[in-house]
Amino acid sequence: EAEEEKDSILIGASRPITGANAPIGDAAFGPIMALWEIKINDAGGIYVEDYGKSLPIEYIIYDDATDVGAMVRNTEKLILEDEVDILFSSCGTAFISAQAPVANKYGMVLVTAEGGATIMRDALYGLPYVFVNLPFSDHYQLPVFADMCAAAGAKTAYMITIADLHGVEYGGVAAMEFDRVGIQVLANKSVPITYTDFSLLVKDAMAADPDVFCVFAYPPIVIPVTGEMMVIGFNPPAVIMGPGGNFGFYGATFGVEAIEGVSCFAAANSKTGPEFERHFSELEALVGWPNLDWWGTPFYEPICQMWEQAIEATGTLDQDTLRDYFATHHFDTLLGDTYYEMFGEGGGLMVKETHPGEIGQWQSGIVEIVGGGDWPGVVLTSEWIYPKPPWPTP
Amino acid sequence: MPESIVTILDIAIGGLLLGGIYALIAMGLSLQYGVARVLNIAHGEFIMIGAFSTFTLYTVLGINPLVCLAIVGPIIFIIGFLLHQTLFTRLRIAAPNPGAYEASSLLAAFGLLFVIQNLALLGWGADFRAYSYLNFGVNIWGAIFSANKLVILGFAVGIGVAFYLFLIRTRLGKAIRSAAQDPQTASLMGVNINRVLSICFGFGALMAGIAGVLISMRVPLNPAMGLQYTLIAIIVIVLGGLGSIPGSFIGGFILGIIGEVVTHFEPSLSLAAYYFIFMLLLLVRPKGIFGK
Amino acid sequence: MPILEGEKVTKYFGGLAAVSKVDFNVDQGEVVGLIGPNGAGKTTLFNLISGAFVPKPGVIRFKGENITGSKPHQICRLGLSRTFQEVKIFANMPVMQNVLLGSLFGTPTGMASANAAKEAAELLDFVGLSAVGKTPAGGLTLANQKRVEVARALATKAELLLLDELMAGLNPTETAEAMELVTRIRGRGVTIFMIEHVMKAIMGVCDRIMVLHHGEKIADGTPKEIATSKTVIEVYLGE
Amino acid sequence: MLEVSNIDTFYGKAQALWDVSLRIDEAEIVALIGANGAGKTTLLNTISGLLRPASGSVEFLGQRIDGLAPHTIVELGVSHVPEGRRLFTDMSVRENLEMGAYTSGAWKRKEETLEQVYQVFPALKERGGQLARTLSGGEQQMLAMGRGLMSKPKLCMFDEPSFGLAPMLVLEVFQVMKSLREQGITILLIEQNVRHTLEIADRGYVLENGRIALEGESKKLLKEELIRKAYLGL
Amino acid sequence: MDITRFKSKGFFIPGLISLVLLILLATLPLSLGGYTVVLVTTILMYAILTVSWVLFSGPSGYMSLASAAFFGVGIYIGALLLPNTGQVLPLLVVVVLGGLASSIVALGVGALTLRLRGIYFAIFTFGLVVLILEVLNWWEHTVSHIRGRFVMVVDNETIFYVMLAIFVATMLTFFFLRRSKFGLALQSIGQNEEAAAHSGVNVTMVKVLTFALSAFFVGAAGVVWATRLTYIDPYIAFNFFLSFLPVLMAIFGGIGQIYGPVVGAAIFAYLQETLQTEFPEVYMLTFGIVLVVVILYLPNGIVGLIPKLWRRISGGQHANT
Ligand SMILES: Nc1ncnc2c1ncn2[C@@H]1O[C@H](COP(=O)(O)OP(=O)(O)OP(=O)(O)O)[C@@H](O)[C@H]1O
Ligand SMILES: Nc1ncnc2c1ncn2[C@@H]1O[C@H](COP(=O)(O)OP(=O)(O)OP(=O)(O)O)[C@@H](O)[C@H]1O
Ligand SMILES: [Mg+2]
Ligand SMILES: [Mg+2]
Repeated sequence: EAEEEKDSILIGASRPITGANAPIGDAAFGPIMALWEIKINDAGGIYVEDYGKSLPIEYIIYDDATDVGAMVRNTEKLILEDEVDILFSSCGTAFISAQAPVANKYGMVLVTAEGGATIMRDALYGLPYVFVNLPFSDHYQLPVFADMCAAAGAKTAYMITIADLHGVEYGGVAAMEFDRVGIQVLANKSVPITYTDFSLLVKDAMAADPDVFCVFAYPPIVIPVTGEMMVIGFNPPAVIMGPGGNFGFYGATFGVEAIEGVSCFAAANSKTGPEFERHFSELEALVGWPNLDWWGTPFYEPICQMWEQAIEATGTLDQDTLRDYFATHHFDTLLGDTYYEMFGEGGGLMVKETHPGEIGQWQSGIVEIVGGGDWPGVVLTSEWIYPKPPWPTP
Repeated sequence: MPESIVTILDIAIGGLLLGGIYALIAMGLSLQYGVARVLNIAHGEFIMIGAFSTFTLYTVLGINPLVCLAIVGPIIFIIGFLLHQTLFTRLRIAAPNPGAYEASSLLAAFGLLFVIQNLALLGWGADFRAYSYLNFGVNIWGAIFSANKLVILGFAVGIGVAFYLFLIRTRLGKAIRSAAQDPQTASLMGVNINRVLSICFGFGALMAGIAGVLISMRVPLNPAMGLQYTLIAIIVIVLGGLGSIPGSFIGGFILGIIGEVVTHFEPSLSLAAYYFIFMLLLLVRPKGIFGK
Repeated sequence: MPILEGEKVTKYFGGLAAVSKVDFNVDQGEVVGLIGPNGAGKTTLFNLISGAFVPKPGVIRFKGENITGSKPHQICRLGLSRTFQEVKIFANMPVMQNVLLGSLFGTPTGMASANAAKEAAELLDFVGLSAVGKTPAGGLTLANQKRVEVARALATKAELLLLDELMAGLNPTETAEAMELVTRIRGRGVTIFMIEHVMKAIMGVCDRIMVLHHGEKIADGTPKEIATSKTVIEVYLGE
Repeated sequence: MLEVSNIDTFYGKAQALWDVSLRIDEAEIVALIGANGAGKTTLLNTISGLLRPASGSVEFLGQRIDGLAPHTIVELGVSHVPEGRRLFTDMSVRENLEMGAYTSGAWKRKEETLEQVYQVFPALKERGGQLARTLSGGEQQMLAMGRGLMSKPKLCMFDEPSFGLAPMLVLEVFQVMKSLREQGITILLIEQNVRHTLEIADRGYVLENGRIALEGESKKLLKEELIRKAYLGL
Repeated sequence: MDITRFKSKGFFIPGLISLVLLILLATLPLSLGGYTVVLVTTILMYAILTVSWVLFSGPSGYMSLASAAFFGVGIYIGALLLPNTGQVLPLLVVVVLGGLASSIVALGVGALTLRLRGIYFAIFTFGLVVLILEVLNWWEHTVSHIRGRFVMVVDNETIFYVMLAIFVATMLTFFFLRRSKFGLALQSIGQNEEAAAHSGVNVTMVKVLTFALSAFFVGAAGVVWATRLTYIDPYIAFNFFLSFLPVLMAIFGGIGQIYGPVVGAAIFAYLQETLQTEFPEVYMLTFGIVLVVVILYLPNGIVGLIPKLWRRISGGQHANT
């Protein structure tokens, strides 16, 4: 009966409106969601065959205050009480890991956004409703980066990693990849999230004199570490900061000239292609400033595009039908031909061939795409500068 | 100079620099809890407000962060003073005994934490805000430290010493100390106890605000950043001995140095080590280093 | 026969010898007074006997048993109970429950609740507080709070009772009442060791008096001997 | 000098003082006598502003002071040496004394007053730098009294100053009272040592269950049957 | 910090009312189903935490901030013994084991912290949460190399009923403890520990045992909670906010009455959930204001209102007659 009166597609999401992850939520999937609502509803909605009409989308967004418990509760409320038609991803690797089994438990399709870790790979076999969008660490950024470093002649690497799932994941995979290409890992220093003083660590790194310096942590760590490096003049040939280096505010903090040559994880920029130029300019118009994020948003816009295409193609909001569509079809998105590698009877992981790029580098005020895989879709927008130029002198 | 000496210098001075900020925020909380009996769990929120205000003043109006000290400090003092006059004084008068006041003021402080954080969120948004200021190296006997940290240390020590002298030497300072020990008797001496406690709370807020101004030169800001500083401040005031302002001051430096030493050996356990050493110390000296 | 004995009992606070090599004994059935200037170490000695502090060095024996190092609750259950100079009552609990606690936990074997309640009621009557059994103990006057402490201590079936300044702050009439209470307690067969600054009281009820000064025992004798002792007059009594 | 008229004071719902009136003239010692819990401390606390009377009035030098905050009342010249000494135990002896002179008028003259107080209590001078809590009981009491005098009060109220003191010190306290009166300070004194108190006081009031039961010249009170029986144990 | 003013007063919940409430609760999944079950499960979890906290901290006056540690231990036991790859032991056995594990931690901490009072005890117990978290985190990423653990997915009804059972056990324990000799001893410790010891109370034993008892229920609830979270890492398991929440909820509800903590937890959880979902932008603001208003105008917590209202109602009736 309610189906007759259906007048919108309900999309639910538990997002970190407050708490430690709020800045990341604001800078990544958040703007994409906002943009999509405007676009779809301006165009009159998505046509759903079952209802014989176009339905506008409507968001129900709950704050989880960056607390996994609250996120789980919100997700269950969205599914059970609000009976949303689409569940959007929560923010953060641990959050996605916890949300995936919950969504799966209720048979809701979940296409994930900010985060993803290799431990999900095994779990995916038992999570048929889950589709992971952001690449895992070994799903090409780190292999690509290791190859780049080796090709440039780097011999040693030093890592600072955050003591959580993300840091452990990236630190571990990077160690394997560096090992593969013959780069010696001098140290992997793990630091707790609440750590604030990096002077000693950076000095220790400088004393080790590595060719490659990696900081696999979040902005609250990435920014002070960068500051310390400038202070003591620690300027190794390659510096990668992620995630954090991929956000526009990283440049704004120090002034873009200062961070020239810092590398980060990045997928695309406006020069990657006309679609990307549209993507970035639309975002700029929305948030009011340029250069929001060069890594995440190109992977998140496709989430919206795929939902739109899947609903239009299947003509339904039925989760099982949609799930099968996601599992078996190719989509045409910002990233071009986009589809999932399926894990047995379980969920899917976006194939690496969709990635236009993996590694970026700050050059003249923006992040240029300087490293990627070896398939046709890859577009590099600039050469990798190795060694990176020195920090500015005060 | 030999490598090892530079490393020791790095650790020692690094610890002092880190300790400076701890000392500053702990002295503030020490005033609020040790004297005014408000375990102000929202202490870090005042730090956050100080930091965000400076960010805005600096990036929008181009006001030098050090000048911001003179602007932000007094404003936050007034906010703290008024908050105490209205909210906490009322609770104090209504409370049947000091213990009940501590419980109710803690709860109210929690309320404040939520309110301030949310206001900051509405005002500044959730994004990371960061700028960099005085971020260049200064060489001290071969060890290099950023200028902004030295400035922070300078202010922390300056404020700490000035405040200590203020407490020891001046009439108001003595009134504060006596109020810390026995507010009722202090009032029998002629101390306007409500005002003095409000001043203490205001001073506490002021120190948090100043710490915020200084911290903003180095770390990215976001509305949820406060709590971690509150927790450190609580550790320090307990470590130093409740109600002992010099204890908080020295305790801050001790914690800073502990932090740096552990970081030198195993950074991932630094936080664990803070707590471990702190808990161990409590077991040996159940009332803190300077507690009586 | 001594019910309580101490040998070379000593306690330092930092560098200060609050109690220094004090030998003492209290015989079964006696009422012994303990006097001395403020800060002489009297309360500290009581704290040592009741197990709040452990003498170092020194040995304390109760009923022939070495209780040095025993916990307060163990000592209490052996039959040694006390009151406090700064009253320590359970302020928010009814007077009755204050006393009940003593009979429930302080007796050697613990007491069944029904018996304990009966016992407590009897003791409240004994100290003259029956009327206020249900009021929170904190609401009583200081003198009555001290009586609650006495009743609570008696409820533990104490054989030896330590009384720390039971009569401070009482006017002469009230003091006389308190002296009468002490005599009645003695009548129950309880040995008493009491600290007091009120000379009239201590001279009136004690069989023997010990004098502490700077942590050391400087005199021990009958009230008469003490009242006329030159040293005691000099350091304590005055004139 | 002080005129307490018909006050009722409550703790929550429990009434502690009933229609109490009391008068003190310049330069006299007035004794306040009563059994434990009679309401003596309550009366002092009401005068000094720690408690507010529910009805009635308190006038000091013609000015109504009931309802004023304690710190304002001290400024007017009423000093209260509270029950149980209440020293600032972690401050030095000298600092405790200085706190006594906290009122704006007294602060300026504190050095001078300090000397006067040291004359009354020479022991305090020797111990100026010592922390208050390391003093002996008697010295602590001297300090509490000295602190009360530091505000240069016109009226000084003492609440059981000899509480818990060894006999020798009790005598000293009474000596001090006498010498203060000689210096012209008006005194309201609560003491359990009733005989001694009435011997040095000019007049006395007897509180019973929160009500004034008797009042009059000390000499007369000493002879009253009620006093002899209830307070002197005769 | 003196919390003993919120002391227990004799209060007799007629067994009937409790029973009716219990039956209502127990049949809830059948009658309402869906999200209500999830919400009530959450409320029960909060209530268990709060009542357990009050069980020890209320009478003893020792403000424990260890709740998150006990809860986390339970969660971890749940994650270890109920992994998504197949449970090692039956759910109920794991629940008991989780409770026991928390109790053992509590015994150790209790024995260690005997000398600490007031805020020192509070901060020590809080430190425990962080210490376990950090050491465990370090262990997981350098020794065990396990970055996170997926937990067996359990259906909502089972989760609800197990949680309900733990809740009932907690309440019964709370109820009978308060009336027991042991409860009296605990209360006397809160009022004056020294006097209690000198009156024959073995204060060490009473404190440590009650602490361990209160930890049991929290740990047991943690196991159940793990199956709701479905994914665990040290940060998720040892969420230190959960150390403060029981304190807030208890004071919010009022500690004077036996139902205070439960009412507090229920209203608190409901309020939090409603505000967080309905007004995500200003939920903290509203929440904070509600907290401040409650503390300003309802010093005895929410349940302090009930006698007040009751008096007004019954007083009104008297006025009429
Ligand atoms: N816990 C403590 N820590 C440090 N010093 C203490 C402690 N308890 C007592 N003292 C000191 O030990 C000495 C003896 O104190 P004690 O309380 O035994 O004296 P007292 O004879 O009972 O005096 P009074 O008659 O005034 O009660 C004093 O100098 C006192 O300051
Ligand atoms: N804070 C309080 N709360 C409730 N009742 C109190 C309080 N203080 C005193 N009372 C009650 O008020 C009455 C008068 O007490 P008050 O202390 O004034 O007596 P007092 O004459 O000074 O006695 P004492 O000789 O013991 O000092 C007593 O019944 C006492 O129990
Ligand atoms: Mg004594
Ligand atoms: Mg009195």
